[in-house]
Amino acid sequence: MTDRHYCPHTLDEQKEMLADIGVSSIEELFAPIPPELRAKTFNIPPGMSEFETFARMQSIVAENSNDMLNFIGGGFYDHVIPAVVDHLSGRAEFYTAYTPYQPECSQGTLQALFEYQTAICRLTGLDVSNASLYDGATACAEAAMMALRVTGRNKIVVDGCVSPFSRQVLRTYLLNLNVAVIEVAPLDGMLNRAGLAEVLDDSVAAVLVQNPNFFGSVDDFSPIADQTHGAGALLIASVYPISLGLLKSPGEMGVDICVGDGQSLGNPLSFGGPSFGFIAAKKALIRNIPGRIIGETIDKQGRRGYVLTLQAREQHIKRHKATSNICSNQGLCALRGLIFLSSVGREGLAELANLNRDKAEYAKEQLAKIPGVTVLRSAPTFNEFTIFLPRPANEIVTGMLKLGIAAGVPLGDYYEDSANALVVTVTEKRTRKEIDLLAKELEVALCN
Amino acid sequence: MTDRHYCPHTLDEQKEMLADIGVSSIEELFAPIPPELRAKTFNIPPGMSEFETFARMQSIVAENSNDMLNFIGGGFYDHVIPAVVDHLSGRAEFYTAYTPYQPECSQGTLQALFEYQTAICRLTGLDVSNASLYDGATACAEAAMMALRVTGRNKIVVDGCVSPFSRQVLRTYLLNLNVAVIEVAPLDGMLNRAGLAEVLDDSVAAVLVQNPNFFGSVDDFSPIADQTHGAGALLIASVYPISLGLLKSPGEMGVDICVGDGQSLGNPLSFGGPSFGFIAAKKALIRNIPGRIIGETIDKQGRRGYVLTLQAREQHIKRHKATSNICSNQGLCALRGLIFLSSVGREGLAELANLNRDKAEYAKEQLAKIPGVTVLRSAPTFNEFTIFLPRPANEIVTGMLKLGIAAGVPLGDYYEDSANALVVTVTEKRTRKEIDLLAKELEVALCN
Amino acid sequence: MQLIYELSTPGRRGVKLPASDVPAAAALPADLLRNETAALAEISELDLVRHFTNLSRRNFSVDTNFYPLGSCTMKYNAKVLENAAGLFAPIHPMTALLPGGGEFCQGTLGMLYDLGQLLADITGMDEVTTQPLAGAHGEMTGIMLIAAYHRAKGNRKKYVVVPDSSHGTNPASAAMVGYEIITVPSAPYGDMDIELFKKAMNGEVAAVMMTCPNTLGLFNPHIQEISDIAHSHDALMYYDGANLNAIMGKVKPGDVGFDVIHVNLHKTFGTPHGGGGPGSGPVGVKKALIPFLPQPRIVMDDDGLFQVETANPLSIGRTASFFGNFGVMVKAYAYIVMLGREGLIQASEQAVLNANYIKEKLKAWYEVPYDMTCMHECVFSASRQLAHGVHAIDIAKYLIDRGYHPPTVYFPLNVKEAIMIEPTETESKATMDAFIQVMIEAAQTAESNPQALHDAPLTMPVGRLDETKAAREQNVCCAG
Amino acid sequence: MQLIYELSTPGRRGVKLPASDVPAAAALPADLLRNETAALAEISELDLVRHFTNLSRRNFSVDTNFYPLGSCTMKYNAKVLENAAGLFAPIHPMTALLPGGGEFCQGTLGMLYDLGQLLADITGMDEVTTQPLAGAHGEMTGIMLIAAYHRAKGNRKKYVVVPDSSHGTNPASAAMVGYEIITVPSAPYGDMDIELFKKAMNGEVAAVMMTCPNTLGLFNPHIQEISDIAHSHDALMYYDGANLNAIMGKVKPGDVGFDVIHVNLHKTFGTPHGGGGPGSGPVGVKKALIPFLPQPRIVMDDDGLFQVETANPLSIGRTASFFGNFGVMVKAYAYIVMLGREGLIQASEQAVLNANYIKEKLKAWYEVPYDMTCMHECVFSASRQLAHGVHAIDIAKYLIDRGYHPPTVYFPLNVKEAIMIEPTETESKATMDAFIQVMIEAAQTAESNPQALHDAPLTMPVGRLDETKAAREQNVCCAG
Ligand SMILES: Cc1ncc(COP(=O)(O)O)c(C=O)c1O
Ligand SMILES: Cc1ncc(COP(=O)(O)O)c(C=O)c1O
Repeated sequence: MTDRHYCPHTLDEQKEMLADIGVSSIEELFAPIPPELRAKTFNIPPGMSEFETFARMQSIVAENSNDMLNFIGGGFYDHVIPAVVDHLSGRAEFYTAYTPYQPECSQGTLQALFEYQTAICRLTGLDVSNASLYDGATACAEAAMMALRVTGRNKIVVDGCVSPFSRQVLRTYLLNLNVAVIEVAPLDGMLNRAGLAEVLDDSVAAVLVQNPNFFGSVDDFSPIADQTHGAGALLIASVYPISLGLLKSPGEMGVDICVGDGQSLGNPLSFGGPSFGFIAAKKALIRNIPGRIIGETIDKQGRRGYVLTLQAREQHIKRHKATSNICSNQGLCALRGLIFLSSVGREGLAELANLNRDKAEYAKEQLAKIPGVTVLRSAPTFNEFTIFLPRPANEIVTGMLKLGIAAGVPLGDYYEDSANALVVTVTEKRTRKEIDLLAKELEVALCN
Repeated sequence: MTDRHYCPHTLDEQKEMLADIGVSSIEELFAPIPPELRAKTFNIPPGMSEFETFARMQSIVAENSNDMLNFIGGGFYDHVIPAVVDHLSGRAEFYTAYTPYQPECSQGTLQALFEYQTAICRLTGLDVSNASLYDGATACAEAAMMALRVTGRNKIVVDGCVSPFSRQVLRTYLLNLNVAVIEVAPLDGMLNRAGLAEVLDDSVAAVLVQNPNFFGSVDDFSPIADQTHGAGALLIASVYPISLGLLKSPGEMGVDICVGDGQSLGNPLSFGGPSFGFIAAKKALIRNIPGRIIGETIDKQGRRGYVLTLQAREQHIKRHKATSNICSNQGLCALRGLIFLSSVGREGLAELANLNRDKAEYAKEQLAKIPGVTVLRSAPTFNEFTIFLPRPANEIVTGMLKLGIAAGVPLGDYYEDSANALVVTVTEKRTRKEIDLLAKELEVALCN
Repeated sequence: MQLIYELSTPGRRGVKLPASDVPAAAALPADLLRNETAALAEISELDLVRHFTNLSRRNFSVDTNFYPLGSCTMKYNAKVLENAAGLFAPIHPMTALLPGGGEFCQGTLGMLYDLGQLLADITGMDEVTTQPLAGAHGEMTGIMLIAAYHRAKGNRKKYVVVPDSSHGTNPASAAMVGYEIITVPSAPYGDMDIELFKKAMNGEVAAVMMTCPNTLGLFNPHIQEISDIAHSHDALMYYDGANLNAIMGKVKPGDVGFDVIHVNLHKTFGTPHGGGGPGSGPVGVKKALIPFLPQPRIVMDDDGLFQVETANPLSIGRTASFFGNFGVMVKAYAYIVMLGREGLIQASEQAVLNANYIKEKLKAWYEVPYDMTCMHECVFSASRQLAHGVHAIDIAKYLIDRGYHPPTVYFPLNVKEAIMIEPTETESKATMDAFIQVMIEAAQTAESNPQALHDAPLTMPVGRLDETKAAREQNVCCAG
Repeated sequence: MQLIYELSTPGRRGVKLPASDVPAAAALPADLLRNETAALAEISELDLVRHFTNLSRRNFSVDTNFYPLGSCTMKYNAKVLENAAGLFAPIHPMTALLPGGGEFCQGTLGMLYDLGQLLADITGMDEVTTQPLAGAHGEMTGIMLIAAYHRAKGNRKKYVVVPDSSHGTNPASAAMVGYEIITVPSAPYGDMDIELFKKAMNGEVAAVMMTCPNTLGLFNPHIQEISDIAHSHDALMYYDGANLNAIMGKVKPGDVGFDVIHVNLHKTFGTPHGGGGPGSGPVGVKKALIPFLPQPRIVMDDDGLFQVETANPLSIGRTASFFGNFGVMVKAYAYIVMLGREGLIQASEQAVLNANYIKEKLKAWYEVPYDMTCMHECVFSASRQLAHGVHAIDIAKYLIDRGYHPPTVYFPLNVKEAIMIEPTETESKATMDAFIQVMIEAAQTAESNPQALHDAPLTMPVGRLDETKAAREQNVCCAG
């Protein structure tokens, strides 16, 4: 016991405490553990100082390619993050607090999350939001389970254009629940409306779509909402929140439950996490929403305040009858999302969305000029689009990685007969020069 | 006026405000400035977003060699900085406050600076400290001016082993004051005691020494204190605070005023600033100390609190009769110093000092093995020492820079007849491997 | 404080965006566009900063207050861990999933792999997946693995057994995987009644979920027997690792018969809780369950390179988008590396020391329903105070006025008026002594002036809030 | 709150140091060693973090409160600037001073050079040194340059002229350079009386130091005349740039006859003040003074490379250890680059708009000693309130209770009971309107209930403190 910077007691203090407890050693406190159960080995290496630890972490970082030029998305996007986001979410009172169980001394978190819920409602055009879920993919699954509960049905129809990762998570979640998951194969990178019509019947709890979808296509799901509602099912849409600066909102389309991943809202790529999932729904569904919800109320003096509300939905009250098992969510990431949205602001989000689309359209046209490359033009796109190469995309992508360019996500790994298709993502962070470089290097790669 | 993120008013608000003021345009508010005096040009480039700005700054950083292996000191030292220092000094309430003129709403800064003063007193073994000066060099000058005031004399004797930068600043400060600055030329990298005796008479206000000195030599100035006091002068010592984990304190030596640079205490190298200067003195000198001083007191209810005290010394009260012109100091850097010292702690500072010395001694012996290299061994050293090369140090240093090693500070630029001398600094951050690399590359360089 | 939307002014901005260097694209068809922009905040950068800075000041937190919230392990979160996590900000997770992309992510993949190895050693498991995003997510993943295991043997089974002291997530997670729950009451020794347990067991039980030490902070002396019985019915033993902070280096759940475990990195491994999350809930399993682990799974090939396995047909599939809450794992990994063997053992020892100290010092004032040596937390009952009309919640609110975050109250459910105190190992004796004194004053005030406790807190921006009104009005989104 | 030393326990540590990888050196001779270790804090990392975090919460600051402290330009400090400064943390200043070292510091040297160019353009000067470490340090440097200039002409002269409204640093800085001070009273139009000024001038005056707009926030209409008169006596004009925030892009001091200027980067250029500093006070000069600029001086050679000049014999020498408060300059540089031409002009315009708005809104309630269009700040007198026994300080303390940092009070010295309000350009109308309302309430309370103002503040951790006791007891270091 040489260091007392994390565990502060000196030997003297420890002795005093042991005496107060009435034992003579710490070991005695572990007496309840039968000796035969005690650990025989413990092979963790010896500790080190924070300085050596930080150096170790730096050396791990150095084993990655940290300046890859990203034209990849697939659910996580390389967006600007205003400096205020780190500074404010880095306030110790935010990040070293627990879930706000005691509202009087947690109004900071509670009010912020109420503001977050408001931002999500306004962004999605829906009535109610929770205080975050784990990520976009699990949010899809939670939404599906919500629809199963609400409708009492046991079938989920999924547009094949939904991110394969979300679809995989959905399948994993539903695997044990006697629920049928029916996928409608994409048509030209869009929802196959005829395919949907074929499977949509009164056993279907929900239809899950995504906008923009994994191919980058942007759609108006308003007619689908009508069709879905006609079958007594709910329409669930997974959305990319930055696109909502520009695109028709789920609320406007008649979507019942909207979900998505909040990474693009002020959360760094960070090798995939933490980000947050959001879920918003029509008011009538509020009691079926999973996770924490913050509600406004007053104290005895009439002062406004915020509390965790409708807790009877949750596991700590309802246990196995809860709307979800979720307990810890991704609160701090949601706070970052709120700060991001509040910083960029109302007009700013529209500007940002347009900037993304402008860059992507520019890239689309540059890539379209490359001999042998064609662009999937079945639908308008936002900041991702699909191109077809004259050769397998995997091969090209692997080659371009070596040049420091992540040129896109090959579709072949996720869709049959798509070996030559590549989804290219262009955010506002990509400069014209970088886009031109992508075009140039892709052309070169295709010539080899 | 398209952006309203720094200047928040919308055009509507602005109009309203102008109407309330009773003018029709902002231009009217500038009417007091005669038209003929108005700026004819203003050639600042157009602005950009914070993202573009940050990218610009990153590109400036990239134009430096950022991973130079540092064996240089010369007043600034490459020490560890516990992570808490950034986090805590980065609390907005600390760094976006002004000087604590209003004590009731500034107790955070005030108490912290009181704790800082205490740390400096305990470290230096002196009675009183102010709340920081600009840097170590200006602190030397301020201490000298303090001695001039206290003694009413007009001569300052300076050990030539004091940092040339401090001596230059001292000369600059005193240039206009009818004060003689007498330098005692070093003897074997130490204070020439005979030389001092020669010039020390009753016209001398103070003797300024440094420990460890610019050559790296460590001395016990206790006899010099007696000698100086015998002549009715004050002894001023400039010290390297990390060394005080180990070395005899100025207080123990009988020093009257102790100064130094606080960079090594939790402030990054940052191309030379900001750091802070500290000054501590015997109690009797308190009314002559320059700059802010924090004092403890109570409120009407007897609650303990802290205030700026003895303000009658300062420029805002005494104007040209003040003890100094200093107004803004380096408070946040001093706070970093306090956090550093409190984190490393009592035993930790001793350990850190020993670690520095161990590394430097190891390096000394490795370099001593290089054919043609000799070590200045006239005195013990702390974490810097002087070696003599068989060739001009400038040439060798220039060559080694190209290998990414800053091998030391050549003395030739600062002392005559010292072209081959090199001061090598080794802090706790230098690993044995790095030290071995220095030795290896120096040997190679000397073979060429 | 005003809501951020109440501070908004049309046309104002919090940040300037980068200028465009490309031509504007042709407009999208109108039916794809939203009718009007989303009414997000419109506020200057200063007002934004001031708003959130001042909001933050309305929280208690570990960095400002003692926070002995039982079951939550609110230990100090070392600042260097935050810095370390920041280093990884720019790395895109898809890179590792591109063909040939793994080569460019050897650092991150390797760290995840190493973290898995370290956690496997700490828990006594054979392999760990770092994908689950929190404790409850880990539970669900673990139960899915158990279901897959049983299914592979021809019968996924029907029931999951939990003690009545279990955390709500345990039955909820099992239910999410389609299991029915059998709840076994606690015995007078404070843990699941072994006789009732035996009766509850049958061949259709897929798993038994235990927290050990349990939510009363007690180590179950029958744990080996329980797992033997479970295994005799081919039920697997699930370990809720929320309380792992008590036993690092002391017992390995894997040695005691547990087959599956989740750990809460945000409890035991020093990562901050973020006011709700993000957490991270890696799941460790015994060899027999490895084939079912989620995808993508990180494996080391014969050349020592880390590869991403994505197409194992036995796997339960994906449980999350990518590799889990990576940034949280960076912190946990750095925490383990920094503390090392001795540091982790010391953490558990001191956590247990502190909990017992508080228990001893307060037991003259508060009922201890199960008075024995506890592990890292101790559970009181406010039953004596109830005689004066004072509830656990009143004591909690009094503590707020005195600058302490309250302990967990009303959990575990099998203790009436429960007050569950988990000091953690990072608190100093002085802090605990001051807290003990205030707890004693609370007990004294309960006798002398119960109304004072009912009135608390008085020093916060708001007093006790009307939760019924909140639930009734369902005002969960700022109007307008 | 306790002092950190009161939280200490012998043997405790806040951080673990790196392990040694070299042999221990032989001990130093005993006479070189200290007798006992310095009694620094001995406290755990958590207790340290909690201590300073809670200390910070006892401050008002720009990020938490409106902070209209006149003469201090407490504008919002953009967070991106903090991030930018952090990028330069590892660069050692000595590198640039090593033979051949400049090559490895082209980024930092170039940035300092560019910053100088930008500031020269803003101020209308020919060259700028970035070495001075704060405003007062800049003043002293500037006066030293003036002394050197006169000395080179054979007579360093004897006097420096300042108006009575000048900031205390002006006479103090001139005195540090050995000058005697001539103070010229203000005229009824709120600035230095031009007739008295003429009388004060003579051939022994080395410099006239002006703040313009002055500390009353007024632009001196006679400024050109004053500089003409000064120059006619071969006195140089010194511009105290503390109030530059009023006039960026509007007037260039260099165009109006000023020869030397310092600017406060921590006021005008958006760098935070740090609760006392660090600031940065670059000094701009006209061509005739360039030879005297401090060393090291950064120059651009014919190849566009930046070089460090260290051996110019005419130079006044060094005024600081290295290149000034570099980290502060990074922020100021980024600030200028970010705001750009239009942004800087807008900053000045809006700063002036805000000050006039507050002046107009409050002048019915508070005496305005010089009621004319002000620039970036406005000065009231509490003289009307004094009739009720209420002083400026009482109003200040009342504002604290209402959540506002008080304006500067009792400065400038030529206004009785001065209340000097500088809102800055970054505050929103809503914030100012709320502040105005509270100022009006203060004025009303001064009439209705003066005692309430004397009693303020009541909401802070401490009330008004006994300053006499502090000065008498001189308890400036924690005993023991
Ligand atoms: C005993 C126990 N199990 C499970 C959980 C759930 O963990 P999480 O919040 O990470 O989902 C908790 C969290 O409080 C807990 O205390
Ligand atoms: C008018 C004026 N001049 C000079 C100064 C001194 O500047 P600094 O504090 O940076 O030394 C100030 C600072 O308050 C000031 O307001």
